[in-house]
Order: sequence, then C-alpha cells, then structure tokens
Amino acid sequence: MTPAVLAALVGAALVGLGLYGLIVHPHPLRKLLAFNLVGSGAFLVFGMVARRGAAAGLAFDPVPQAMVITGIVVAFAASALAVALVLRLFATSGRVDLDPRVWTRPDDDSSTS
Amino acid sequence: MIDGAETTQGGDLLVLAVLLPVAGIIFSFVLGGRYAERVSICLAPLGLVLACAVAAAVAHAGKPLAYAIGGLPPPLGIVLRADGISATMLVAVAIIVSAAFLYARAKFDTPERIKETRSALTFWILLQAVWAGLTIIVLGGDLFSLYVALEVMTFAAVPLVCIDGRPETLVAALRYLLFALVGSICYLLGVALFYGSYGTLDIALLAQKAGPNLVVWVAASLMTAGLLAKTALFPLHLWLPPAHANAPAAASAILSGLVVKGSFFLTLRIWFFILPTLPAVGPSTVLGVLGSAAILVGSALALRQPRLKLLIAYSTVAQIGYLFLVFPLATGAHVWSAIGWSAGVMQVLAHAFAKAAMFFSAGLLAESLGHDNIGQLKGAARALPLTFVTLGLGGLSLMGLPPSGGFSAKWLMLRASVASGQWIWSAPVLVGGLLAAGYVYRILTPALGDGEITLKSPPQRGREVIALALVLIALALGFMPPGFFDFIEIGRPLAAGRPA
Amino acid sequence: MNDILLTAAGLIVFAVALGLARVLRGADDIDGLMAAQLLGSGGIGTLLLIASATSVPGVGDVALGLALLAPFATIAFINVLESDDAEAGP
Amino acid sequence: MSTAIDAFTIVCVAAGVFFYVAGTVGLLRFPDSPSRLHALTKADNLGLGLVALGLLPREPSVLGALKIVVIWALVMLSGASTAQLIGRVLRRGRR
Amino acid sequence: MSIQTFLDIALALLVIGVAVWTIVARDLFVAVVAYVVYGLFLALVWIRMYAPDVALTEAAVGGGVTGVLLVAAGKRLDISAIDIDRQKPSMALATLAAGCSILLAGVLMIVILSLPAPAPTLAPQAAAAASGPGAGLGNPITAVLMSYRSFDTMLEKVVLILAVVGVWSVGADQAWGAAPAPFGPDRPYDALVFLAKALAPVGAIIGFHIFWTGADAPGGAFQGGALLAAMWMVALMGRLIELPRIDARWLRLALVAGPAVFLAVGIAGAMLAGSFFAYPSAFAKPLILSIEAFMVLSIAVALTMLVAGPPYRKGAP
Repeated sequence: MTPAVLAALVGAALVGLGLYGLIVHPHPLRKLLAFNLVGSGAFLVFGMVARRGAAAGLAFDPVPQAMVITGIVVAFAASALAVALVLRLFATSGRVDLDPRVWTRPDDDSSTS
Repeated sequence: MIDGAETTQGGDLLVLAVLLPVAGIIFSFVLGGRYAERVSICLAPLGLVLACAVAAAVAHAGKPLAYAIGGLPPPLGIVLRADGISATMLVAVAIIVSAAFLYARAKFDTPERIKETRSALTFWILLQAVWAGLTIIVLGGDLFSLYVALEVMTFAAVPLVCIDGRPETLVAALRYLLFALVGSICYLLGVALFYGSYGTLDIALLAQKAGPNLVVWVAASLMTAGLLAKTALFPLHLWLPPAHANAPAAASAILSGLVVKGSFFLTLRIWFFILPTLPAVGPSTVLGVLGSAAILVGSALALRQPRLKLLIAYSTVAQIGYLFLVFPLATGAHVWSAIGWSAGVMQVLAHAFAKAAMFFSAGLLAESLGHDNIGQLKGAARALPLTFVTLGLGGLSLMGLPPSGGFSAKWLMLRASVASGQWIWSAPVLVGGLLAAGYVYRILTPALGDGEITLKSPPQRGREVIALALVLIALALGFMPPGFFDFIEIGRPLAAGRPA
Repeated sequence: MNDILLTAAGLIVFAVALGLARVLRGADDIDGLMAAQLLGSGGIGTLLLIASATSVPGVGDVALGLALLAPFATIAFINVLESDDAEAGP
Repeated sequence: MSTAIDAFTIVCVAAGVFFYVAGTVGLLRFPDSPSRLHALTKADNLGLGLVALGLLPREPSVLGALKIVVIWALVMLSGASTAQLIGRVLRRGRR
Repeated sequence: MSIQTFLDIALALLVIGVAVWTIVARDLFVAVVAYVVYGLFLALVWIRMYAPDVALTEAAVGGGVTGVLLVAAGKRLDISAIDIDRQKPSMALATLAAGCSILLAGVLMIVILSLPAPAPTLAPQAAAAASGPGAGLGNPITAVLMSYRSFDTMLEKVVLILAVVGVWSVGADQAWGAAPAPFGPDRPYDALVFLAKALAPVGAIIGFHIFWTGADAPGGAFQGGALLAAMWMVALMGRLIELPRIDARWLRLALVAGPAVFLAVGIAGAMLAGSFFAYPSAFAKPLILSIEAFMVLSIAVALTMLVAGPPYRKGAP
C-alpha cells in the first residue's frame, strides 16, 4: 500500500467521521467542523488520484492538485459565511439552535414578502 | 477528435452568455449603490437576446454548439456546450431572471438620499450571481466547472434567504447552507472518482469511456445524492420550505422556480448524458419512488400550511417530486423514453414559470394586506383581482389542468407510463394532481368569498402584470408545437429512440 | 542517514502529539493553546527534517509558511478574551 | 569530512528531539500553567533551534540555509511574544 | 517494514485520532483547537503525497486563516454551546448516524482500492502544456490553474467576492458602509504590537516570495495571497492599521481586481489570440504573472474581509 492510497483511506474514514458529526451534533459550529472534515477527506481522495497519476517526470498529476487548491479556498469561504451566519444568529437571538421546532412562530405575526 | 470537443460556429455566444452576468457582478460590486440595480436592469435584456441567439443557433445547426475555452480542447481544457435542453433552460432562466429584476425594483430600490443600502446592494449582486451560476450549469461541459458553478449558486442563494435578517431567516439560511455544502462535497467526491477512473472530467469524453463498474456506480450515486440534497428531494427537503418562504418574494421565485432546477439539471446530465447506457433500472426506480413520496408528502403538508408562502414552498417540494419521475420514464433507448424526456423538460419549464408567478403574487398580496395568512384572506380576491387571477392560473398549471404547461407535462408522464407498461407511476401523478387541487382551492375559496378586507397599500398594477405575464407563459407552454419536442432532443444521447 | 532524520521527525511528532493528551484530559483553554503551539513548532521541526531527508521540493516553503502562521490561533484567542467586554470582532 | 558533518547533524538533531520530549513531559507533568508555559518555550526554542542547527550544514544552497535560519528566527520571535501574551493573560487570571 | 511506512501509518493514525477528537470533544472550544491541530497534521500528509502546493495552501488557508476564524468564533460561542451540547443525541439517531457513516466510509474505501491500474493521468499533457502552448511556466499546477482551467480559476474568484457579499449581508442595516469590528482590543499588549511590527513586514516579503516562485516552483497566487492575508491580520490585531470601511472604493476595487483583470485578459484573448481566455504565445508568461499579481491582491483582501466579518457599528442591533 502506497502512502497515497493510505492517505485516501484516511480520507474515506474522515468523510465517514465528518458525516457522523454532521448528523449527531446539534451545534452549528460543530456541524461546520464536521463538514470541514468531510471536505478534507474528499480532498485527500483527490490527492491520491493526483499521486497515482505520476507520469512524464512529474511526481503527481497536476490537474487534481489544482482542483484541491480551488476546493480548499472555496471550503474556507463557506466556513466564513457559516460563521458569520452563526454569530449573527447568536447576536440577534441569543441562541444558535437549528431545530425548526424552536423557531415556529405564532401565525398572527406580520408579513414577509 | 471526439464530437463536441472543438469550437463550433456560434460557440462564442456561449462564452458571452456566461461572462455577461459575471461582468455584471463585478461592475455592480465596484460601482455599488443604485448602480447595482441599473447594471442588472441593463444586462437582463442583453442576456435574453443572447439566450435566444443561442437557441436559434442550436435550432439552426440541429446539433449542439461547443466552445473550447482558450482554444484548448479536453481532456485538459474546458468546453462549454449548448444542446437542446440547455438552450431551452437558458431562455427560461433569462426570462424569469429578467422578470424578477423588474419585479424587485420597487422593493430593492436605493432611496435618493442614501448612497447605498445593505439589502439593495446584496440583492442585486446575488440575483445576478444566481443567473451566472445557472448559466454555467446549463452550459458547462466539465464536471469540475460545474462544481464551481454549484458553489456560485450556493453562495448566491444562501444570503438571499436571510436578506431581511430576522433570526428565523438566519436559521433557514444556515440549514440551507449546511445541506448545500454537504451536497457539494458529495458531488466533489464523485468527481474525484470519475477522474481517478478515466482521467477526464469532460462530459462528452466520459460518456464514451464510462462503463458499468463499481467505481462508476459509486461515483454517480455520490454525485446524485449530493445533488438531491441541493434539489431538496424528499427526504432531504427539510431545509426548503423555511428557506423559500422566508426569502423576499423576488428571491423566492428564483429559488423555487430556478435554483433547485439547477441541481436537478446536473442529475439529468449525469444519468442521461454521461451514463445513458447504464442498465439503471434500480437507481431510476429509487429516484422514482422518492419522487412519488415527495409528491404525496409535499402536497399533504402544503394542505396544512397556515401561510400562503409556506404553502407555495411545500408545493415546490411536491412539484420537485414530479421531476424525478423522468428517471423511470425516460431511461434507456425505448420508443417511449422520448415521451418521458419531453414530460420532464415540460415539467421543469411549467413549474418554473408558474411557481415564479405565484411567489410574485404572494409577495404582492403580503405587501398589500400586511400578512399572508390563508385564514384571513376572505374577500381578498375582490380587492386584488389580478393577483388572484395569477394565483389561480398558476394553480391550474400545478394541478395539471388544461390548457397549461403543467397539463402537458402530466399528460406526457401518463402517456409514458402507459406506453412503457409502468402503470404504477401514473398513480402519484394523478393523486398529486388531486392534492394540488386541494391546496389551490384552500387559497381561492376564502378569497373568492365575501368579506371585508382593508388594504394597507393599493395593488401595484405594474408588478401584477409581470406575474401575470409569467403565468401566461406557463399556460402557453401547453400549446408548444411538435418542433419544440424535437428541439429538446438535440444532443441527447440515445435520442434516436424517439419515434420518427 | 535519511532514515535517522525521518525517525527523529517521527519522534518529534509523537512527542508533541502526546502533549495533546494534556488537552484531551480536559484542562482549560490556555493549556489547549499551549499544546497547539508546541505542536506547531514540532510540526515545523518535522518539516525541516523531512525537507532535508527527502527530495520533495518546496517542503522548506511549507515550513516557512507554518512558521509565519504558528502564533495565529493563540493571538486570535487572546484578542477575543481581551475584547469580550467590547463585544467586538474576531 | 562528511562523516563529521553527519555526526554533528545527528548529535544536534538528537538533542533537539530530547528538548521536544522534555517540553512535552513538562506540559504534561508540571502542576500549574506558568511553569507549563516555561516548559513550552524551552522546547520551542531549543528543540527547533538544535534541529535547525543540525540541518544547516546539510543544506546545499545558501538560500536554503537562509530559509532555515529565517524559520528558526520566526519561531523564536512568535514563540517569545505569544509566551508573553499567555503569561499576561494568566497573570490577569482570565480563563 | 521500512521506517517510512511506519511513519506513514503513525501519521495516518494521528490524523484520524485528532479528527475523532474534533468530533467527540465535549467542549466546543476544545473541538476548535483540535481542528486547528488537525490542519497541521494534514499539511504533513500532503507533503507525503508529493503535494507541497496543496500542503502550503492547507497550512495557510486550512490551518492558519481558518484557525483565526474558528478560534475567535468558538471562543465567542462557547456560552451558546453549553445548553445545546447537553442535549445528547438520542441512541437511535447516533446508531443511525454511525451506520450511515461506516457504510459510506466502507464503500469509499472499497472503491479507492478498486480504482483502475495503471491510473489514468493528464500529467504528460500538463507537463507538455507547462512549457508549451499558452504558458511557459515551470510549475505545472500554476499552468493548469492559469491556462487550462483558467475559467474555473476565474469563477472561483467570483465565489470569493460572493462570499464577501454574503458575509457583509448579515450585518445590521444601520452599520452598512462602516468598517467591520476591529480585530483586537483598543489597546493591545506591547508584546502583540511588537510581534505585529516585526512579523508583518517579514511575512509580507515571504508572501511575495511564495507568489513569485509559484510560477516555477511550489507556491503561487493562492498561497501567497493567504500568507499576505495572514500578515495583514497580524497588523490589524496589533492595531498598527485599521480595517477599511466596506464602502471604500479602493477596497471594492482590490476585491474585484483579480477576476476583473482575468476577465479583461480573457476577452482580449478572443481578439488577439483567437479564442476567449487564450494568451498570445509571445506574452503568455508575463500576462499570467500579471493576472496572478492582481489575484494575490484580491485573495489577500478577500480572505481578510471574510475573517473580519460584517460591518459593525456600536449600538446597532
């Protein structure tokens, strides 16, 4: 087993772990951490694909690696947006539950448009 | 060289169609303030013209257009392609986005004395971003470009949901974001596996190479699962109703009418364009069953909603279900699969126009009445006649009554299920229609009755007409000439199966 | 020789990873940060050793980047502590 | 010559590893946060310093050697500063 | 078993261990610290995969900048977590989640092991491309990002702009136009000021170095931009400089500079090189480097503004 395949197996495990965290954790920031684990797991699978594609004097196939770099930046942007939403939610309501039952509001409330 | 890898005549149009909204985002962001609105309003007609030009070029050529970016063909380069269905979608997107721009001017105007407001600037930029994302999704020929396009859509759609900043909208946006992000990552994992197997991400190249093996099955399943989370197919629909019901009406119309169709469109790309020859009876059946469940659950929940916008949002959950019946009804190279395909495309279009019109109307109603509680609509139809005409006609299409695009779609679905001997799929179509009738009557019956109603503000004729225009398009779809159904087959693998 | 360097790298990672046990045992936030800090400098040392022992280009630059970023989490944390009263940004 | 350099490298790196281990043990064993902080800074500076010193003569290019020195200097700088910051926070008794 | 294999396995176990810890930690803040540590180990894994470019990105973006973002948020939300984390997930939910996760991870592992050999690759084409049409760069990753997949790279910059708009959009209406909340207390400790003064200029030089060498060696616009963002943040934390107002024209221009220049060059390519996003072969390298220079600017500003958060005005709700 090459280091790359080993890393990809780790990636698969991370995807599983992250999924577990996403489902069981009620706190949005914990969910975000879990999502980031899933993301990095997926990137490791890309990394293995890149390393397996070593050829023509290159130690890796640059195409998947370029994609990982794009992906990392996008994942960061997503984290930033999520953090901003959570902090704003906490600031305006003092709580961060995502459970919809907490948020059902009386029907006579005013309009939304 | 494989077909569709090199730039064809008219390919430039595709790049321009993508770059137009991208440039719009950049200009709006730099100029700021009311210029964001002006840029959007100026670009919309250009986009519409470009979309029509693309459609005309596809129809004229009778085969897909392609453009290899940078003159660099796949596997290393990226190709934009427009076939029949993407040209159709491009036009629909341009029309609905333009309508949303016009409709939103009243609400997201920047007042004279103020340099720039939060909601106006973000709204105009993000709506253009949705437009850009959808354009790339329908034209993209490379699975990774499509991933980036999906992310463009996510980053545009999520803040639109919480643009008015109330805590419950923030929760809706956050849940939407998490679903969307996980969906993207699942999609990305599938992309990695496809690349690892075939060394390319170009859709046309993959279609030639991909065969039925374990890696392909897993990759396609992962991507589909991720896209289902973004499309909000039952049981992954939980995020949709609060998100769509809480956004401003113009945004709700785009989110419900178009954004969920973007990820659905990619599901079509995977199964009908990359893997058309896979013996996919199992997956199609699963998708069909989930779709049927969505029709029943979504409709049943719509019947119980206290607020108009929530009702319409749950109706979206149900109507998305219909879309997935296209998988059992159009898979494979049968005579009937062309009917199923036509049905699916028709459902996409009819729902997009009708739902956008209904959300527009719901927004107008809420602005005029100061609320959108269904229990307090008594006599509202007399006060807002045009709005209720639009709601009623939209409901007609949702129910699937003639003459409407919704009727054509459901009629074609029934025909396909009969022709293919898969009678079972007619059941959800028919039951869904009845349930839709139920929830549409829930809105109309009290409104048509007697009652005293006080308007907070007078009806806005101009915006009512925009909504009415969209719903009329939804009805007009019921009168599409046969040539249209030939057009949407252009470039579809296995399209040969259709009757001459 | 390269194997010796790699072994040293492994030992350092192992040692600082043990330091993490400190945080695992549920000490307070500051201990957690100190462990993270130690891990940062351990990681840099490891990278230097790997750079010297293997022929992967660019490892030195990665170490350089890490060295720049090592104090970040700690500073951010302290800033939050200090600005808690003001309810200010990150 | 090269054996002498190798020996030098080995001695320095081994000493560096020792300080890393010592720092960890300190972090684990010392009773209170200020003394743990002490252990941490020692390990940071000496451990990395010795490893860097040991690797310097193996570096073929001047630029590479310079890079190692810069890295070490950066870690020294940020380690010392953050230690001070943590120390202040500890003294103020904030957790 | 060679020493390398042993180390690889140990590293793999460490990564998984820290990841498990991120998930199971009782305390929100501990989970965040674990995640920062995880980013560091991940950088080591990327090195072992012969991916120094990715390792650098992971260290700078994944570990460094995300670390600042999450540590600050985690500390602030610590209180909110107390009552939420007490709600233990029901046994049924936990079992279901574990089942799904194990199934997914298992299937992925099987698929990973059954990928075809020899692996398909675009490395030969990319290597030829790096010295061939439209590039002339020694770093094949930069060539792929800037030439062959230029379209994706430009779109991804647009994503960054949208993320900034999204983050700004959650601010209060009354605060619109103002600067985000400052990064640190009004009167930072002397040690922090000293660190900022010393680190920021050195770091800025290193950031430029990494961007500049990126044409031919590991590094590039992303990594350089992320390091520059980090250095800007250090200076902001030491209150050496202040955050700009979000309606400042220069800020808006800096944020769009990368994609705008990319777009302009892409359109010019249609006239000068016969195809959108094609580079005239004589100027390919200087053109790419100048696009990258603007991208570095945009990335650095965007990352910083993403961490800084929405505009802030005292007293606004």
